[in-house]
Amino acid sequence: MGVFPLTTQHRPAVTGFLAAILTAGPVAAQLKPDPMTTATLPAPSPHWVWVNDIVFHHMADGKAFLFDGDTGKMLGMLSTGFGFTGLKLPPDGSMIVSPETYFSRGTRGTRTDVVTLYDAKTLNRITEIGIPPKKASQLPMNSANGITDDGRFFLIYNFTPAQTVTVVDLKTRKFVGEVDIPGCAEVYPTGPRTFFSLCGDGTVFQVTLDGTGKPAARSRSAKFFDALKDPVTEKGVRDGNSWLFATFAGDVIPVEATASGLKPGTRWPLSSAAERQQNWKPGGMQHLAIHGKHRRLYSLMHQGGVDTHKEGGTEIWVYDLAAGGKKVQRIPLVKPLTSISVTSDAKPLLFGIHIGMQELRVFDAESGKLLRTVAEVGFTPSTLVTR
Amino acid sequence: MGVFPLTTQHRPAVTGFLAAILTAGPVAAQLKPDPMTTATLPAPSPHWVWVNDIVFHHMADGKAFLFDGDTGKMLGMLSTGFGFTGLKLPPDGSMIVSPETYFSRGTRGTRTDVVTLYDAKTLNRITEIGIPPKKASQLPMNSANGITDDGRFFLIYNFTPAQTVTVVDLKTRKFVGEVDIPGCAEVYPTGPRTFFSLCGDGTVFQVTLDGTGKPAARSRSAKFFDALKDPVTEKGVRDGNSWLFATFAGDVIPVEATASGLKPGTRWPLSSAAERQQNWKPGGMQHLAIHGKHRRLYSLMHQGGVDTHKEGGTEIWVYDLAAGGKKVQRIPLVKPLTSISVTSDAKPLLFGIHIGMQELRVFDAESGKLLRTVAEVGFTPSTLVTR
Amino acid sequence: MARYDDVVERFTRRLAQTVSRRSVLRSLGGFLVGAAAVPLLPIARGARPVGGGGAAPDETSCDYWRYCAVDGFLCACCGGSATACPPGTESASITWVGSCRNGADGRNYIVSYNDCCGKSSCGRCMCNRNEGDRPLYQPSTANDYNWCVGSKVGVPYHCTVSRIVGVAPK
Amino acid sequence: MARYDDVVERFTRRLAQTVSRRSVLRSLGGFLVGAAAVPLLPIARGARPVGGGGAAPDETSCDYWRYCAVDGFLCACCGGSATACPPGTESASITWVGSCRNGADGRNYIVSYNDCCGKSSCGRCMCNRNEGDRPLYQPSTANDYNWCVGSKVGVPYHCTVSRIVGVAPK
Repeated sequence: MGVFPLTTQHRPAVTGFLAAILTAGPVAAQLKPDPMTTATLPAPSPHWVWVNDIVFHHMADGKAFLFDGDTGKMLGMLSTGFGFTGLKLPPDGSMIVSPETYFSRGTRGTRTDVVTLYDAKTLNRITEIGIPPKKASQLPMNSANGITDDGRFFLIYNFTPAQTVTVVDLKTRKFVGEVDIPGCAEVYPTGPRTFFSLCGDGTVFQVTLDGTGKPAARSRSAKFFDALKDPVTEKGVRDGNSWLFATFAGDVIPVEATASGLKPGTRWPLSSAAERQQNWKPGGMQHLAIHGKHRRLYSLMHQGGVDTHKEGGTEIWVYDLAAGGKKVQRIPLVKPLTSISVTSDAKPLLFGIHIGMQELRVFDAESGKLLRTVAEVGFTPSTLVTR
Repeated sequence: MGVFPLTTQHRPAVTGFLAAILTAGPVAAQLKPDPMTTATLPAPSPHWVWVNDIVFHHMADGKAFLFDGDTGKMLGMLSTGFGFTGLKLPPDGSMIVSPETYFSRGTRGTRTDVVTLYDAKTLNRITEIGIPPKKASQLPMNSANGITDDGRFFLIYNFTPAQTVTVVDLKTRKFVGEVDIPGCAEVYPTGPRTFFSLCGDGTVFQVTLDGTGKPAARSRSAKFFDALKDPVTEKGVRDGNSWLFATFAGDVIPVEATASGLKPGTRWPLSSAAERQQNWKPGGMQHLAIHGKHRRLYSLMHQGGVDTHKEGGTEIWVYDLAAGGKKVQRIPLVKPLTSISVTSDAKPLLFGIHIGMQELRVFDAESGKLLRTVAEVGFTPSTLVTR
Repeated sequence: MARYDDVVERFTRRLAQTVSRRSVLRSLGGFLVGAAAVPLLPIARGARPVGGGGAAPDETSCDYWRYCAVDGFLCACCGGSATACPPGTESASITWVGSCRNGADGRNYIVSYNDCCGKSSCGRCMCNRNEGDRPLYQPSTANDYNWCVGSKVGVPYHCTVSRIVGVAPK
Repeated sequence: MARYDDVVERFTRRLAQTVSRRSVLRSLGGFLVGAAAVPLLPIARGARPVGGGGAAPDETSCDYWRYCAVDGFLCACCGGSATACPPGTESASITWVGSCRNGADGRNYIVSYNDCCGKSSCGRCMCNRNEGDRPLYQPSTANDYNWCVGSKVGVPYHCTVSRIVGVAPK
């Protein structure tokens, strides 16, 4: 017993180790040592998809996964903080914009909200921009934030429960300010410097930003839906100057941004009277997808009663927007999906996820054929982001 | 189009709402409104168990769950930060001690290590004690930290990779200092002010603390195991003044703390020569459990080759320590377990978990009968803490 | 009636603590637009069976009648009950509301869904029923918000309780 | 031989950055006690098949020979490869080592398992093989440590690569 001098203690072992090495002797045609390297992303493909995951059971650990739809390979991941509602890809493709919330003690302590910018090639953090800790904590939806068409301003919906929008200048990388959108929610960009929000009174409320990101003009559309009788979901899709929204019952309502303001368009049905008899309805977290050039709208459909607007789709119905919304295809699904997205290239892929299944399904968007199912994708795969 | 004055905007709706209320009219024998309340824990039961969960896929979101073994009911939960290695229950039962690590941005940024004290009745955070950000990030083991028998000092194993032990004074609620345990790992309390660590040279290194928590004496045992040929696992169990360790091959080696220092005792086998022929070995994350008064040792056993020391047990073998380690029972398991723990009362329960299954299994520790299986228990249930 | 004033009053008080007076009016407006919808719901689905009811309801079952618009983990599975937050958590003081039919007395009750906050997700008894749930532009009936925003400890969400606050107007 | 000095040299350099000189000697001691064990391992299990090998090994399979002592998520499933960290992650510069038999050339190689760090867990291709794994008191062969402790970005663990650093002495 007693205290041992420690360096002495281990000297025999050290000698033993070096001795062992020296006895290794010369060897031929053996595998070379591997250098220590870190991968960077290959050239971007239109068939890449980001899967946003709020990780509902572990909300402090939000993640976004990047997959290549052609190979099913995971390309990378971002850690995106508490109650992650989804990232955005600016038009120039140079970076990834992620609104993030953190607490000094994981799930308690001081809250800090930031917009983190990541390099689109290395996935390294470029910088973070501090914003007021007001970001709406909501289930992930792509409308929780947005980027103006000119790529200049990042917009984040706030709910404290006061309803405002945080404006961040992506060029100067500074917080600009907040815009009030009273009685309205979410963010839907409509032009270089304009966006609107959906309001409880059945209207949309549009805000025009000036060159510094301050509100220059506000306008409100006529009432175009009944928030009590047949509300539109927040899960609209962008179609050029228009946004297409679906109602609980299954009507599509376009809202067009024109020079003279927002013009709600003519409703058209996703389902026939007969199909409504059979209770076919749209539903999910991201239940609409679109291919603008091909004039195709995709809708997750299920059979269910009133207020099943969040139920996953058992089929994807495809509509020809050039033919006034004529249904052209029904894609039956082996397992339901809660979110879908379609790439915008000439040979588009359709991606699908279900928040309760850790997998990504990849379809040929034209034939509807299931090309592959990728396993081990996140924990509660929430929403999809494609270019 | 144009800007609407907002308070006006919603006034009709407000009226509508209040009107609706007023039309409700008088009602009889209806359910009363429920007050807003927060539960506190009932009187502690010896059959309570804490399940530590490192949440391996979301390590920033460590959790500890409290269950009542008699009812299978979840009683409460703690959020315990990044790479959680397990909480401790001081002898007086007044509080819960949790070593926690946090990052300013979830999984990046500035690291902060604290010891958080929680009220054992309300599960509210009492306070936190700042410590150096050196806590070993390792798979959860109960030996990752410990409390001296007098309940005064909390000890945390550090690996930076320098090997030290952080000492925290639970009375003054202050960080005291660090003790070097070169070439050694983990923390095994042996008395009011003493603990030892397991060393790579086959010894244990004991440290005696003074009244302020500073090291007063150090000593090292004789070599009692061969770290290369047949190492002991770190997953020992306390038996009064002794700790019992199991070797990879399946021998038990007691280490007794005596007035004259640490005395390694006589080895005895968990498995017979015939059983070793059949490859029976101990294994798991917490593969030993003990009931001191009943002189029973429980060991998770499986059939496997060399280096299967982390494989879950397909059976629990029970030994009579009063009869020199005579095997008295084999408890076959329907599904394997990686961690077990036994309560110390007269009618003990044996708890079992598997890091890959989100369930807690409760057995009668005497008959080995499976009493109940509790579902939805954490994500990667890691280790168990019973009184 | 007092009950209802309480609800409104609590909204107001809580809001007053968190946002500017201008926002209070505005948000209250926002809430009440939503809340105005509540009395209509029973008509829409009063006929539908909503399970549960009876002498000893199973508070850990998603079918329990008062859970008709819940979306989250049931506190009854997390160390709390249908109406009590688990130890060490803080109840949100603003909520979304539902209108649920109690099979036992045939009445429709206004149920306040208070999120319990300050710890990570409980992770047990996930229950998502959307009777009367409306989109985010109707906050007071939107269960897609994390209502822990209305707690002193902020948005870390643990589980949800379902408190009766009154009877739904006929 | 240079390879081995590199390993030792890298240990030393890294340690010098993180801990006091006294600790360096001490910890190095700690490491080398463990490391000394490595050459013995092939004898212990050289005979056992360790899978993989051949012309085009499947880097995403836990059976790949060089993964014989890995414990974690395979970077080949996370945007990296068997030897490259995924984009945006930082490799730990101290590691645990294994000695794995390459079925293709019948040699045993010393493999360095570098954790890739700075993001949350990848969560894919969990692989736990413990050939030669030793308890925490033998750090250089202990895969139960989170070796991101040896990265500039600290312990947030994402996945693990398996780099050949040399041939195991006969």
